[in-house]
Amino acid sequence: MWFEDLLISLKQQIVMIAPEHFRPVFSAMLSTIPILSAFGGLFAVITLVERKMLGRIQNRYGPNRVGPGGIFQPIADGIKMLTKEDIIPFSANQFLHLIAPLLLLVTAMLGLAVIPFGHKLVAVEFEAGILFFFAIGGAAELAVFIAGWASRNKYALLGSLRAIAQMISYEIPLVLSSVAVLMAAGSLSLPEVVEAQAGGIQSWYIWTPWGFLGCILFLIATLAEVNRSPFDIPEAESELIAGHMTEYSGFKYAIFFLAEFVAMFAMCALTATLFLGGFHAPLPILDFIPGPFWLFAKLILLVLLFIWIRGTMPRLRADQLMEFAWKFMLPMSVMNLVTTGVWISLGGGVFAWVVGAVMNAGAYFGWSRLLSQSSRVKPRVYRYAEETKANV
Amino acid sequence: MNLVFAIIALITLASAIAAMCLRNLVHCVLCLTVTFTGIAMTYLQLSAQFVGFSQIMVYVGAVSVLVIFALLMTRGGNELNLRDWNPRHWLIGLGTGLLTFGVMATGIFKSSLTRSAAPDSKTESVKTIGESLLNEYVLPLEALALLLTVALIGAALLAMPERKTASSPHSDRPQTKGDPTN
Amino acid sequence: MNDLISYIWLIPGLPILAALALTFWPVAKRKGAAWLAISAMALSFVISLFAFGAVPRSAEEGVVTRLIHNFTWFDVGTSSMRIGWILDPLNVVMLVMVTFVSLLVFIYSMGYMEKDPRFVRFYAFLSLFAGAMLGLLIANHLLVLFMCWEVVGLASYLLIGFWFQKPSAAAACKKAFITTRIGDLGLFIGMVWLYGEAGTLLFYDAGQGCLESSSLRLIASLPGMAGMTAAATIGCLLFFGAMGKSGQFPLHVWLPDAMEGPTPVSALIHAATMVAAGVFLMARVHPLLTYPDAGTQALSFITWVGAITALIGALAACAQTDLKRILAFSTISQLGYMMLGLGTGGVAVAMFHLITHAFFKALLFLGAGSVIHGCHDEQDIRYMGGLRKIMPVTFATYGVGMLALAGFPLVTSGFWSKDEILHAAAHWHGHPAPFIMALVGAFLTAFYMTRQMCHVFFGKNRLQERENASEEHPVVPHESPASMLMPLRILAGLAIIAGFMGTPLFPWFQSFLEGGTLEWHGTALFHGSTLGLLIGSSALVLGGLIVGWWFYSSLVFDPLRDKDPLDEKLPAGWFATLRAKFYLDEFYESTVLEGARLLAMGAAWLERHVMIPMMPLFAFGTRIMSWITRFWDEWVINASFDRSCKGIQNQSERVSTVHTGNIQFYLQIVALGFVLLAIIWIWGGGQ
Amino acid sequence: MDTLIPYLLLSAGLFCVGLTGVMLRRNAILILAGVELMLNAANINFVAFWRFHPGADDMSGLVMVLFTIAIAAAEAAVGLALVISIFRHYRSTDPEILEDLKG
Repeated sequence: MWFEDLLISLKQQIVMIAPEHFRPVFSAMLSTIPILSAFGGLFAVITLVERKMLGRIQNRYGPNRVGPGGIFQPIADGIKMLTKEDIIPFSANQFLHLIAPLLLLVTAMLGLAVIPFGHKLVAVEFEAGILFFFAIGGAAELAVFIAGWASRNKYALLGSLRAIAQMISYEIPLVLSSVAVLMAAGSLSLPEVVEAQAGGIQSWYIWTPWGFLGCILFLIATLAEVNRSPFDIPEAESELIAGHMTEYSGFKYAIFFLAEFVAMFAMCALTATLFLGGFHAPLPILDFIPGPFWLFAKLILLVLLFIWIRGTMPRLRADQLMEFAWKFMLPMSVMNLVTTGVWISLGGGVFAWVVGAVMNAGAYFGWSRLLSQSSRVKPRVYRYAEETKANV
Repeated sequence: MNLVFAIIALITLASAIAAMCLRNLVHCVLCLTVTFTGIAMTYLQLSAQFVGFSQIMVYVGAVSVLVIFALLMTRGGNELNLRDWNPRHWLIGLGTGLLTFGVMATGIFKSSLTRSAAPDSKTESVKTIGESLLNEYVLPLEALALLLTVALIGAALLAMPERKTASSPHSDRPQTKGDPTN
Repeated sequence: MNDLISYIWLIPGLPILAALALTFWPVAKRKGAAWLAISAMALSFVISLFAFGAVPRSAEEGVVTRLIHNFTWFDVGTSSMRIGWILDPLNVVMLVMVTFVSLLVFIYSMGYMEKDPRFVRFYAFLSLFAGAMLGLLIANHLLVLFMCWEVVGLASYLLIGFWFQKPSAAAACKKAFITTRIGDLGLFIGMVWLYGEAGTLLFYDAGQGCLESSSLRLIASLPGMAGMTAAATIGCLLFFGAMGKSGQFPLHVWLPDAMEGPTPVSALIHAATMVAAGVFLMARVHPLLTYPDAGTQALSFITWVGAITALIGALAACAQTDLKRILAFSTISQLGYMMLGLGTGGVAVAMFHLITHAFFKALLFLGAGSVIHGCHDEQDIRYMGGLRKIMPVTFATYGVGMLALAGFPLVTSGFWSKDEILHAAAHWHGHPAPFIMALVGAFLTAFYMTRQMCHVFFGKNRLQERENASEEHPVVPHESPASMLMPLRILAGLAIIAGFMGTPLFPWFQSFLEGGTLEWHGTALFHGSTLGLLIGSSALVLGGLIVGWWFYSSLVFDPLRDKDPLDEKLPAGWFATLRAKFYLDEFYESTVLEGARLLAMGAAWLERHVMIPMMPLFAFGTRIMSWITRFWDEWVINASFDRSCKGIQNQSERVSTVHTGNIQFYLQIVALGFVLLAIIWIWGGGQ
Repeated sequence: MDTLIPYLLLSAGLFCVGLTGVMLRRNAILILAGVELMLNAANINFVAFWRFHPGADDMSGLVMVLFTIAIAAAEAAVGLALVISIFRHYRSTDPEILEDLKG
């Protein structure tokens, strides 16, 4: 608490410096700039960590030339990106080509606005904060489309369409699995969701049967939503060069990269908020350590998990990916909602836990068995929007 | 009328007009998206956050993407075929639109309903919305759920490739248009 | 312990869950399916026992304490639909009885249905039935009761038609379903009426329920039909449902045919539990029938129907040759006794007989099943005989059941419960006829049961004399497996001791059901006519037994060769009438069905002989008319008409150019129309 | 000075733009887009009247908007599916081409 209070009073003091007319703007800037700079810094660190970790997983060193152990690699990368030539394809729409990466970055960063970093430490406190998060996330699809379409490149367009299809498909289980948490917390406001999980590690939602399943579904959907491996088909190098980013270079490419990472951070922060107790310490004794520390710790742990997954899992095929979303994720998340309802109506407790666990486990095993029975391995069927072009 | 609203309204209207006028269909849809966003901003202006975010989520996140997909699946993105551009037709259409607007505006200005000032602070509460959805409006809600299910299935069925009737894969589609002499 | 009431739904819930699980059960896992159903039933039984312990006894005469748990099912606008569970002495004894008999029948079926290919489905249906029946018992809401009632009917339909490959079974299940549905129509109308008058269907709701005095006073004060009060009319309508379900006189025809189902089904559904549902329903709504201002017509109606049913069932049972049909008619007869007891004596009398009857009738049916199983699916009693030595356990237990049904004095439960009914009927103020009919029925009961015993267990075995029996593979009867005999033994014990719950000396059962202090009535036997009635009915029963033995003893009578002694003694045609169940099926065939057929034929005749000859006349008339009109047309109208037609055509051609088929154009028109209307509205003084 | 008029004017303007688009465009998809615009214009009215209504706890205006949004989404889905299947059949999305039933 003390840390958050300190920050808030500090901010109030600083705002007083500004002339009265500019205070609202100044206050907003004071809220946003620390968040943006923190995540910018985190981006730099995580790119390095990712490359290092992937290197370890693949039995090589990773970057180790710039600075001791390669720790200045992000700076070198930044300089390289900035000084590269910015190429715009001849027939591309210049304005849209420029606006796409910016739009993507903006949507990714706007999501951070509603994440509570500590007690009362949230940039904008909406009553329907999580709805804002998902609404803004939906706009990212549009940015991806603009990027793909403005590039005037078949691969870019195909890649962006794939990405949109994937993002829309996985948005449904993403939202549904978070609805379970909202039902339990009884609010759409993220600070209240976090408050509902106060009191140490045992009151985190991940320990409930629906929270557990919901968290797993949410993480999988998050992977797909931010196009991380194993769901990185839209930019699969071997198939589509780099998807919607094919025609981008230099600083715009860097912005894409940054947007992708920020989106990932925002999603991880949301996961931590929804399922892992947000900024709460795992043990009440540890409350003296400030909330932002815990949130970032959880966030970084989740990001490391993502990197680990990227290092180990093979990429899915496009049709497998869609089938997984519609045939497995969606029914499971709906089932999870039912379980949550049962849990709430039973009022929690051991009995509710057992019932919920049995329902979810039964649904999981039953459904996956049914799916594995019905889908024997068969050759892939190619299907195009215009099947009979040759006919016309 | 405050400045923010004026800007929002201008952008919304301008992009709506652009959406209905531009030749490149993809540009049309992008402008449409801006319009939808503008409308959502208007909702926020009217302190209806929940509805505003729902608007963004549904229209910007889903409907416009849907429209884009439909455009691309129907060879959209091409320039509009203007082989029979008919200025008279356009003039009549525009005239009708303007007339309608004029009549509506007159009605708005003449009505006494619009004079009342807003209550100072009106906040929307998600809880109240939810409660009224499940109490007063539970029947419409259920009907809507049914409608959405039917729409989902119907849309999937409609957009499915037409079923092959004959065994030969090339004889399944009726020829493009009836005979040209008609 | 009082919060048990909120978990009471588990009693029907467990079997229904089991039924649900068995629906998806792999067909090959037969043992597991049976054990699942049995364990669910056993759990229900245990909970029922707890519930039995939890029901509070009231010390005050005529006041019954009830545990009630009402809750909101769903909201419709501002009003809400509330349903609830109830636990009172009336249904708790039924709960224990139903769960217990069901449990035994479930166990028994493991042996009986062993070789059936649809074993799992059988248990699913049985569990569904048991769950619905238990739901019916605990319902505190007439609509819930009605829903369970219908599910019970459905389960009965499915189980009668379980061997649907037999045409007779398929016909029987349809018949049962349709016949009971006729009764249910009355029940439904009564229910709607009750809801309309009382505004609620909850039985007990802290003074607001439809069986509590405030609504009863209202209903009893309203006029009904045929000069009765609304309460009596509703009671009669509800009784129609009970008539269908409990096989009362005009609607009893489905019950003998229902014996096409597997024997455990007959034991569970068509003897012990489901057919008792009608009696239970009437017992449940008994306050409605006995409310002081309500009039006694409904009760008299019930009494008369019960007496007639008791007599007719007993008479028909005397002449049947099918082992199970005899039992079916005896069930009808005993249900008639219950209704008679309900109408004359009240809830406790009827319920006492219901409980004892459930035990010994289940015993008899399970014993019959054992006999049929042992005789390789032979059901005709003329081909049995001599089974006393071959199936000793079955014989002993069946004998106990038979004596209980006949009402063998002092030691059997049937004696005590039937005596209660006779006692109540004797003191009825309406008319002496029901009492006399009941006495005759009691005599006949002893008689036909003796007849059946003599046929089945005495003499020598005649199974080899069947027409299709072959010399190489002699059909040898055998005793049944242990899983079938165990329930028989238990039920035989109960058929004896259940009667001692409610002897006049120590009427525990009556006081449990109706409240009041429990005392040892040492001298109760010598009050008024009690002792005389006891002796009289004992004499009747013994007489029936002796006459039966005299007629049918294997020393004097061989069923396959001799004519039935009753046939010889009675005037010609009487026996045939009895055997044909008073030709009631034929009667329905010739009235209801024939009526419909006649109607159709009449219509056809009218068509053929009236309408067709008239046709030329019509045609002629029409032709003349047409001549006249043609003249009128051609010379008067056409001249002017043609011209105007031409004009319209020309105009419409012009108009049709507007009808372009272009939606956008239409929309334009709509928009312009809107503008026009708005202009009229704005400048036309509208505000 | 804050009254309903600017909101209603915005709504009327959007409605008329949508209407004109529906009347004039030759592409079924854009016609659908125009219809969506008209629906949205109506929604603005709902929200504006809700905001200017003195009752504190009455959310029916917003509930209506939510219903409209959901129905409009369903309408868009079905409409676009129809357009796609029409396109498969006629190789065009021009509504004037659909005149097979014209006598």
